[in-house]
Amino acid sequence: MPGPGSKSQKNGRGADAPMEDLWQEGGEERGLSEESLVVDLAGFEGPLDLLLHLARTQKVDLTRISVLALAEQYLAFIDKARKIRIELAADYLVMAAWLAYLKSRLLIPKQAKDDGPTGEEMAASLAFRLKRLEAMRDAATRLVNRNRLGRDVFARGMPEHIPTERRSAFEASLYDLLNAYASLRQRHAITQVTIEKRNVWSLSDAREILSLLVGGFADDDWTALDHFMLRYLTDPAERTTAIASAFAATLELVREGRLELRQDGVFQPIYLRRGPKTEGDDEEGTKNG
Amino acid sequence: MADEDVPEGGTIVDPRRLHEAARIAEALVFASAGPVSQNYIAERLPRGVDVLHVLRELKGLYAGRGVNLVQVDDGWAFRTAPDLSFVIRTDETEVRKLSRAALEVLSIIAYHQPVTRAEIEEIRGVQTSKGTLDVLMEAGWVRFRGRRRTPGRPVTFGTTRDFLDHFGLEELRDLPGLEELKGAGLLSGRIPSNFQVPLPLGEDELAEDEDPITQLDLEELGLLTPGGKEDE
Amino acid sequence: MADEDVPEGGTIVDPRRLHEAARIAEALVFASAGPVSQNYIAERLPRGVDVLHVLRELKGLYAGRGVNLVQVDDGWAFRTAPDLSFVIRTDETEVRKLSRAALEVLSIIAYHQPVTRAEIEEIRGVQTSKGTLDVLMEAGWVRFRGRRRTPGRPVTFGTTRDFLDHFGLEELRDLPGLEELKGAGLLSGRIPSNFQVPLPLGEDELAEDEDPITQLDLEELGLLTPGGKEDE
Repeated sequence: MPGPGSKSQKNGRGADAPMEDLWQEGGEERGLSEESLVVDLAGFEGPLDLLLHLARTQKVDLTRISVLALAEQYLAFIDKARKIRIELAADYLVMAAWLAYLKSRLLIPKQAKDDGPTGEEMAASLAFRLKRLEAMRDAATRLVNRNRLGRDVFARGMPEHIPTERRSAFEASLYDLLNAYASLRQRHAITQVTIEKRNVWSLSDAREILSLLVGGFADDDWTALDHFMLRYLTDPAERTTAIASAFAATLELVREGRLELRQDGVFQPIYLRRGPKTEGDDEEGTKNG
Repeated sequence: MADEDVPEGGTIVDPRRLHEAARIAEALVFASAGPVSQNYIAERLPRGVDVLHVLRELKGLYAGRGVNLVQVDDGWAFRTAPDLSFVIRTDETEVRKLSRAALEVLSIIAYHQPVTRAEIEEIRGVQTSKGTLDVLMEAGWVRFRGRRRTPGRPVTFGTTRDFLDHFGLEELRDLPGLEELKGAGLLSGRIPSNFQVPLPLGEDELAEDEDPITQLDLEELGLLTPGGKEDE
Repeated sequence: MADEDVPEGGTIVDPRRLHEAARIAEALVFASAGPVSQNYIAERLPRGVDVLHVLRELKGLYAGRGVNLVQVDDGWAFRTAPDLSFVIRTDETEVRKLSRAALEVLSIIAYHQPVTRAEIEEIRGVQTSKGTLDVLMEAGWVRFRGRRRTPGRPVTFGTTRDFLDHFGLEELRDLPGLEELKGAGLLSGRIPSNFQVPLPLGEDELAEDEDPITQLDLEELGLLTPGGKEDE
């Protein structure tokens, strides 16, 4: 029931209320101002939306826009965006390519035996699409500004009875049904996902392997970490994980005095050699498998 | 007019203003989820209009109609005329919403038919209570289709013509497939690549490993409800 | 019920009986929050009463009042008069807010139905984000309608009676501007022949080929968005 203290007198929305007020992201800034061509695609919903916006700046009926001029504006916009390295979604680039082609068709006289559509036909189809999109937007505005149930007109607040002609005593919509099915299957699909087993070198694997190898080193013989990893690793997919784990393992072995490390500069190869404490004292840790 | 009680500032008697006040009172009472207090209405009427006068006029206006304006407790409400209760209170049972579990089972039957109960449970990952299938059978949306030619010869379930009618489908093939469920946002993109939505087998076709169900089967299985309630 | 003196197909004109029929219709519609279908009402009126006649009379009777009788598709409902919204609306009344994209998709579906997802995307020039259709279906305004009888049998979308009810439309023909849009060829998917773009260069050569550009051409031209490409 309408609660006391309603202060609704003022916000009666007329049929001419701007659509923006009624949108969720109402009043959102469009990415482009007419004067300064500020490049920002954030506010646009795809290339057609951008084109429509550009076409509106020509301020004429869409059936009479200069498609050539429009194509040029769009291409200029895209160029500018690329210059300042804005990442453009693929469909913006596809549209640019198409418009560049259209431009050439409009500028070059039609060849005698050319089967493809003429530039004029292509231009007409583009103008048509823009006009249609604009028409749908206008329709949406008119729709949303109608007297809406629950906002402008109200239903019986205290219904006494729900009439039904359905013979069945149960109610469910197709949406309910599909939603139930999709979420059920989804739930189970996700619980049943088996993550593909990745070949990962654990730290203890790496340590074990390194310890074995270190035993084989000649005294004072520096060996590049990369180099001896290569001997082991045939699968390139394994290399990253192996190197990462092996490096971590070397640090551990260095701390224990079993290994020495050397690197001549940043990004230079890392060399290993046997540390002072290697001989014989295998008693803890290194081999427990 | 004679027994009008006059509030401070005098009473409005202009018929147009009174009509407007009556419209407001009428709409307020109609849209409210409970009886509306006289004060609440009074606050919303044009200044100087006597609320009681307006409500009494309205009450008189609706007196002979199918809907009456009545005073309940401290407030005003519309009620259908008592003598018409026979039209309103019909024999219909109240329409109930299908439970989540029932919806799930129904959708599995729709998509995976012919399907056995064990298969339904496997897909859902939980046991299906007997009641759930009963509800769907009672609704007339699910039926026994046949029996699977596997050990135990389990009964298979399928949907009915009423099911298609209720959900506005012409045929089972009209159920949206994987791509369409995704496209409509019902399935998210985060599903494994081997995920499939089956194409249901038409109502009258029997699967290769399916035998038609017979009256005998039903009796043997004890699936006939007491009183021979089966429709076909 | 006992109107045996009424000839087959004849209608009752006795004012008392008509008044009784009106009361019943009134009570039936009044009692419900949602639209009540005309058939439902007809079945409950005395035999021989023309339901449409009764409802139209009622509609006229309520036209100037605070509560109006409105038609929604094949149903009838009482709704408060739109000009009184300011009195009834409270702080709690909140209608579902739609995103710009959702609203655009909704109007495309309303004006172009039955329409496939690929067609919606073709009109908007962008892929429909997941969840847009989902939101519209959840609101109960959009539904799966069926499948297009073309290769791939894509699912089509349409609007519901709730959509009409929510936006105060009696029927789809009442969609604002529908006739003009049709007349301008903007709803056909084909480019109307009068849609000529004057050439900036003043080219005189007229195209000999007068065929309108077809959907197929648009696809070849890459004018169709990638939406439809995945349809296996």
